[in-house]
Amino acid sequence: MDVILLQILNGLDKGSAYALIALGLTLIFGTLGVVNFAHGALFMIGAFCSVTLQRILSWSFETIDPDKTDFLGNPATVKTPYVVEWFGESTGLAIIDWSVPLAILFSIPIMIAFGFIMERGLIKHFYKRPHADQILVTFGLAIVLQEVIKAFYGANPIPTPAPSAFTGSFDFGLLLGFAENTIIYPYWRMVYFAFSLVVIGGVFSFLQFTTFGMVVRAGMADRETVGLLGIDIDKRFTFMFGLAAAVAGIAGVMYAPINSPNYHMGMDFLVLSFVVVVVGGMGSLPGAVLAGFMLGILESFASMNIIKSFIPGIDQIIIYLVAILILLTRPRGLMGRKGVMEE
Amino acid sequence: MLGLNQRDTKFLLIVIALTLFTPILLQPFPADSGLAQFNAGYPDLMQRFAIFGIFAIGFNILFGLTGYLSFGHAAFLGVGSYSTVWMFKLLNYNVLPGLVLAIIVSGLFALLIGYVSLRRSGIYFSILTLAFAQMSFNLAYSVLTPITNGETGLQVYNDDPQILMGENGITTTHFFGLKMNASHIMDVGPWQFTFNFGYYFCAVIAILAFYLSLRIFRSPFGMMLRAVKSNQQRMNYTGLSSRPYTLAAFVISGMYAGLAGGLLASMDPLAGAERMQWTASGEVVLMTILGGAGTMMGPILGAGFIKYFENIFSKINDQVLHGWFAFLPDGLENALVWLLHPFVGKGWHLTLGILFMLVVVFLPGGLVELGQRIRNMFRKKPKADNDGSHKPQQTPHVAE
Amino acid sequence: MGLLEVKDVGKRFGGLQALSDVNLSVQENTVHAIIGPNGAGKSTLLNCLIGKLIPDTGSVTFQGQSVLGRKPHEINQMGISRIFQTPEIFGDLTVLENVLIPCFAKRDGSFRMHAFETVEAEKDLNEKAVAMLEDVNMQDKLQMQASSLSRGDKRRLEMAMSLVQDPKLLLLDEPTAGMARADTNSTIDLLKEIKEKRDITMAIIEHDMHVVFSLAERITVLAQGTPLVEDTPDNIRDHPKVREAYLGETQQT
Amino acid sequence: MSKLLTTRRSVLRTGAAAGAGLAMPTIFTASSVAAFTNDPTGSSVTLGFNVPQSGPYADEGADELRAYELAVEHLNGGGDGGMMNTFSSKVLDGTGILGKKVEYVTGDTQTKSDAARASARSMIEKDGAVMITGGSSSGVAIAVQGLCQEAGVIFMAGLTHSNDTTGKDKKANGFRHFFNGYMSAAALAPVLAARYGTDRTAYHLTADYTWGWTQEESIAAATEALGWNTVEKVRTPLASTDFSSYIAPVLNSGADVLVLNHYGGNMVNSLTNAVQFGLREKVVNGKNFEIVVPLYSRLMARGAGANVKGIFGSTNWHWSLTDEGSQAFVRSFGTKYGFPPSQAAHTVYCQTLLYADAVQRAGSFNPCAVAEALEGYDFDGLGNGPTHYRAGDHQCFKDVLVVKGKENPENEFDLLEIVEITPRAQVEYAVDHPMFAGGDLGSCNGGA
Repeated sequence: MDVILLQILNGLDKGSAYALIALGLTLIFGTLGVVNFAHGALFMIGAFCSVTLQRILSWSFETIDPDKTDFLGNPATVKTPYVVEWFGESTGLAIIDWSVPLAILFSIPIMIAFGFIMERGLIKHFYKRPHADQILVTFGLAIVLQEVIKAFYGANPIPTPAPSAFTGSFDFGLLLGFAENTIIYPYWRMVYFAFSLVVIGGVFSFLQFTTFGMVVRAGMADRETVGLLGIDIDKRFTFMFGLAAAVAGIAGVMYAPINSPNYHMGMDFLVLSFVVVVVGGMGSLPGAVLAGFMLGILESFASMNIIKSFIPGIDQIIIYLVAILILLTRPRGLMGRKGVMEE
Repeated sequence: MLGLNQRDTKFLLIVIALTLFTPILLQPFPADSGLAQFNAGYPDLMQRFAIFGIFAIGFNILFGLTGYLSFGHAAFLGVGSYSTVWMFKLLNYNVLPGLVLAIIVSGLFALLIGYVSLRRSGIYFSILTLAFAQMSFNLAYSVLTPITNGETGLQVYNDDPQILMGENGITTTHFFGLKMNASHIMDVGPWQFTFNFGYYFCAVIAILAFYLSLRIFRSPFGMMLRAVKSNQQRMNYTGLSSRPYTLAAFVISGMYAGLAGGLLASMDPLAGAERMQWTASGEVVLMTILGGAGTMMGPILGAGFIKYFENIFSKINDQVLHGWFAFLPDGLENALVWLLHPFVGKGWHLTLGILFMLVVVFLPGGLVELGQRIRNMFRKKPKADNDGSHKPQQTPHVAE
Repeated sequence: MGLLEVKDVGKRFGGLQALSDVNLSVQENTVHAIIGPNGAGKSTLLNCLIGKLIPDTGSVTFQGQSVLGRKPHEINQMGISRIFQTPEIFGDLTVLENVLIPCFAKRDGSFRMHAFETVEAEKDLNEKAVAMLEDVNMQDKLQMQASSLSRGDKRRLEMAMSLVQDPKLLLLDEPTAGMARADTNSTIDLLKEIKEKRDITMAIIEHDMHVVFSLAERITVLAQGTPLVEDTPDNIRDHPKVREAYLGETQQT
Repeated sequence: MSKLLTTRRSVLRTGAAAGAGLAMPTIFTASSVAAFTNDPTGSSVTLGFNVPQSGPYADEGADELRAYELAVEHLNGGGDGGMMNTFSSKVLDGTGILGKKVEYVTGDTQTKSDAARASARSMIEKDGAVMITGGSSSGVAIAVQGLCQEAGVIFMAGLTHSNDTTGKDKKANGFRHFFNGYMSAAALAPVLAARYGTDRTAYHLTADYTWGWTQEESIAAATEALGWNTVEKVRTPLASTDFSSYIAPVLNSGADVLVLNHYGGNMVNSLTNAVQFGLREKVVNGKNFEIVVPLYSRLMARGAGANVKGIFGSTNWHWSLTDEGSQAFVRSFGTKYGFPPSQAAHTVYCQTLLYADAVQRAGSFNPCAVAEALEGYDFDGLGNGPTHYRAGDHQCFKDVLVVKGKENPENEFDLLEIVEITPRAQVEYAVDHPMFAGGDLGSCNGGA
């Protein structure tokens, strides 16, 4: 029982990352009809916003300390971050410590601007083109983006720790009457889960309760009719692209402490997030979220020793296996609409 | 000739000529010149051109004709390679049994995956094929290691049975005694050309594969496949069942992939699991779209383009750049090297990504379109039809 | 006994009784129209005829064989050919190929792996297709890509695709929907011409009265999912029930 | 073993088809021309540096390339000579190898065996490379080693830690300077026993591929021999990025040590996750919970940041070593590039020097002569103390470093501190040790 609860917790956390990426992917697909293979790259860029802000905040001036030597035996240079110089030791270090949450604010304008430029500069020329062309161009873009990141930040993962207030883990087991240490869960992951719920809720209520959102939802259902109403749907769709980029971006920002970002993390997530979107049903936002959480939880269950001892290697294939089973029993995924992307 | 009309015959002859003279055509620069870096006429790369050409031709039979975008074709490539290496391990280094088995096994595998995946269309089909291929890859890398040798890749060991191997049997891959790595090198002035048996073996098979695909494109079967892509509903109401047609196309293209995989293993007897990864499946998709999906020549061009970048551009390092620009003043030399540095060597992916975008933005028909545009520039009067590298829907049929 | 027999067909979607007690018999060599106002169940009935929907009750037989639950290609192979509301053709293919495909389907059945013959080598079929296209006056457009045809030509091409299979029954689903009056008239002429040249049975589902009265020999009026009356055009025109239920309505639109 | 004939640029110039150059195409048979593959006949010799330039190990590949360039510079008489001055063999004189200037070509392995072999083949077939070296993973090393055996060139392995490279996949043309899983375990286990006691229960998380398995087998055997228990061995998919579902059950299992048989990105993520779960603050069985990372790479450890602090592992070499050779190398590398070299850089630098030295001593580039010169060779001054290249399996034997993540790093490169230099005798094993059994070195292949 405790094991199952533990893996549900793990699954929710994995699932929230899948759900956030799939949400943005579905927004772009649903509104613009574009298959965006660069979406994983947007997630990666978000994570690197964390890295970048951390670097900016740690911007330092160098003084030479004659007492210390560097690896070559020369007098060492000591770096002092400007924020420490300006705000004093404790405040300054606290600012650096909190760079990941701060990066959310930092990344939103960057990601929205990035989304705008991407949509206006490239994607809009591909609305009428076959999906295969969209795949090729966005895949090319994804390669370019990750190579640029690699050129600036190298190929190795870069540590971006969460604020020290969130280190350690919480013992759910004690709370529920189990023995100590049976169900422990890191604070930051709880934050990530809560954060993803807030973002998902935010996107849904935005689409549900604002006129802007209603128009976009109408446009997702039938673009031409909305166009006939004299509403400039294109502008709103551009904004939706920015929004989707921002969702992917902040998902990446908050994910950075969980796994140190590297330049190919986007590609690692790309295939999975497509599977999630399709299992959820193309163009269905609730489907994407549901599928994200479901696959996350199933993946966690599959990694349990007891299950692996029955079916060796099940954790290697569980996501794909589930995807196949779902697509064979439900032709359009969990909540897909008819006629979307079936040609 | 050979059941082809005059124009197609001419086209086939051109392709045969190009293929046979590849060792010369790909070696345009004298061996000692700075540009020799761009020569591609060495056996490994020429073999890869032919093999990935076959892979892409086969993929095009499915994607180009029916429009079904498979994202898992690399699985068949991998299965073909594994089958062939197993034949090496069990029998001997003769490639024939391996290739035959590769085609059979990949065909059966394709039948299985196709039967299930073709129950869905569009992106649902793509994801089904992707899921099957990723499952194959993940398992091959881990729990199937006894069959696939996992991370290291399946290879032949000295203690393998090799029951047909005689006392002094040949220890490299061969075709009835003709070794794949046997080469003849010819010097013509400062140029040097390498004629490699392995390449010609692949080339002959590639020509056969191309010829078969040409026949399929022109056959009633090919027409039906195009009908699937054009309007599947209409096709069904015309009294045709589209599923067997798409399944047949899927199996044929799976067999092409298996053949390509078998040839890869025949040229270099090691089968790595990464051959089945989704990036490998994506690569053949990119090759086909980049070259021009649905055209005869496009996929081959696309395959050559990507393999050329992978193998030639990745080897240009700063030392080479400095070598090229050594004649310039130092400042300028360094500036140029600095400027080019991000795009070559370890930056070859970047260049490839940029070129993907440029091609798809400016040449919607792929590289084939570039060829057509260039030809049209030279030919003032554009003919209504062209000599082969054309989209099938433009093909006129002799009516009388 | 008619070519197509619809017996006691009923179909319910959730709370809506879309069809009930539909009985219908399409006689050989007649043009039989099924008319009715929007929501009368015409589309549902059509979908039952082509196997797309399986009715809750009743049977649909063609030449004594049930069509229910059959796949579209099986229905076509039985000899029922369908004309769509908007012309359904193979847009990427040439006009000639569009007509050749049904020829192959007629000769070879629903699937045949003829991968190593050429299309050109099939002299008989080519001749048959060209002759058919001459019949619909499209002999000079053989090599055009079908998607580049005018709407009227697309309709004629579609007719050619159906007729070249010599179907026993031609099922027309609002063949003039959304057409300009001139196009409608030429479609009527085309159908009349076909009727004159061949012994063919047609079932037309239509709500344009002009089309129906120009072509039909028998008319079934459908209202609220059930046949109101079946008779000759002249009788239908004067039928009080029909006037009440249907014609009055169309004159307003 | 029959010989493989490959295309040889060098042959071209002396080749049979000279003259008018339009000889009838004939297919060469094995013994027709040169004595061995790519015999350098001009004034220069080409080496092939085949390293990952894309993919997860690209940074290690880049560091390897830097070391190669440095080695070539030193061999050709440039720079300060680096470890050439401290190397016990003095036959290298800064005039290249056998008087031929050293040139090199580079390629991208992409950390895929296929791509690595394609790249190596192009170096052999197109560029006439007489030796191939490099790599940052065992799969690639084994694949390329097999290719070099068939093609008849020497392979000087880069970073490869799997027992198989000089075990069941060993080849007569391949040589490994780097240490391996068995040696890591043999060095690490006593240190762990000394620090954490002999009454420990270990939980293994293992990357699910060949390297991971050999590593897990080695560590489990070595620690069990000292009294530890192994409670569970769990395989994790290579593609995993989030290890939470594997780490969460660890505390429940009764284990008090977690062994992470992961490398590269897997290691960074699993270690980060484990620390996040607060495992290191826990007390199990009355003992502090501990984490062990058997194979450390300083470059990769940077990715885990502060999480490595206090965590034990082993490494082939570290820049803070104070022997003469290491210092000379760090000085020369650091002066040129501005940061200290990684263990990958060190090992490939050594391999290049060792190859050059062997050729010089053998007086020939012939792979068989070179192999003979390397087999059973004893040398010193390359940073790991007295070292022996064993003839039986072409594995180097030298001291192994046990390290732990430094608590208070002085600079960004100062991540690991050396806990113990395990003497060579303690990590040696017999050629036919069961963990290395099943292979066949074969005989050297000179190609033509």
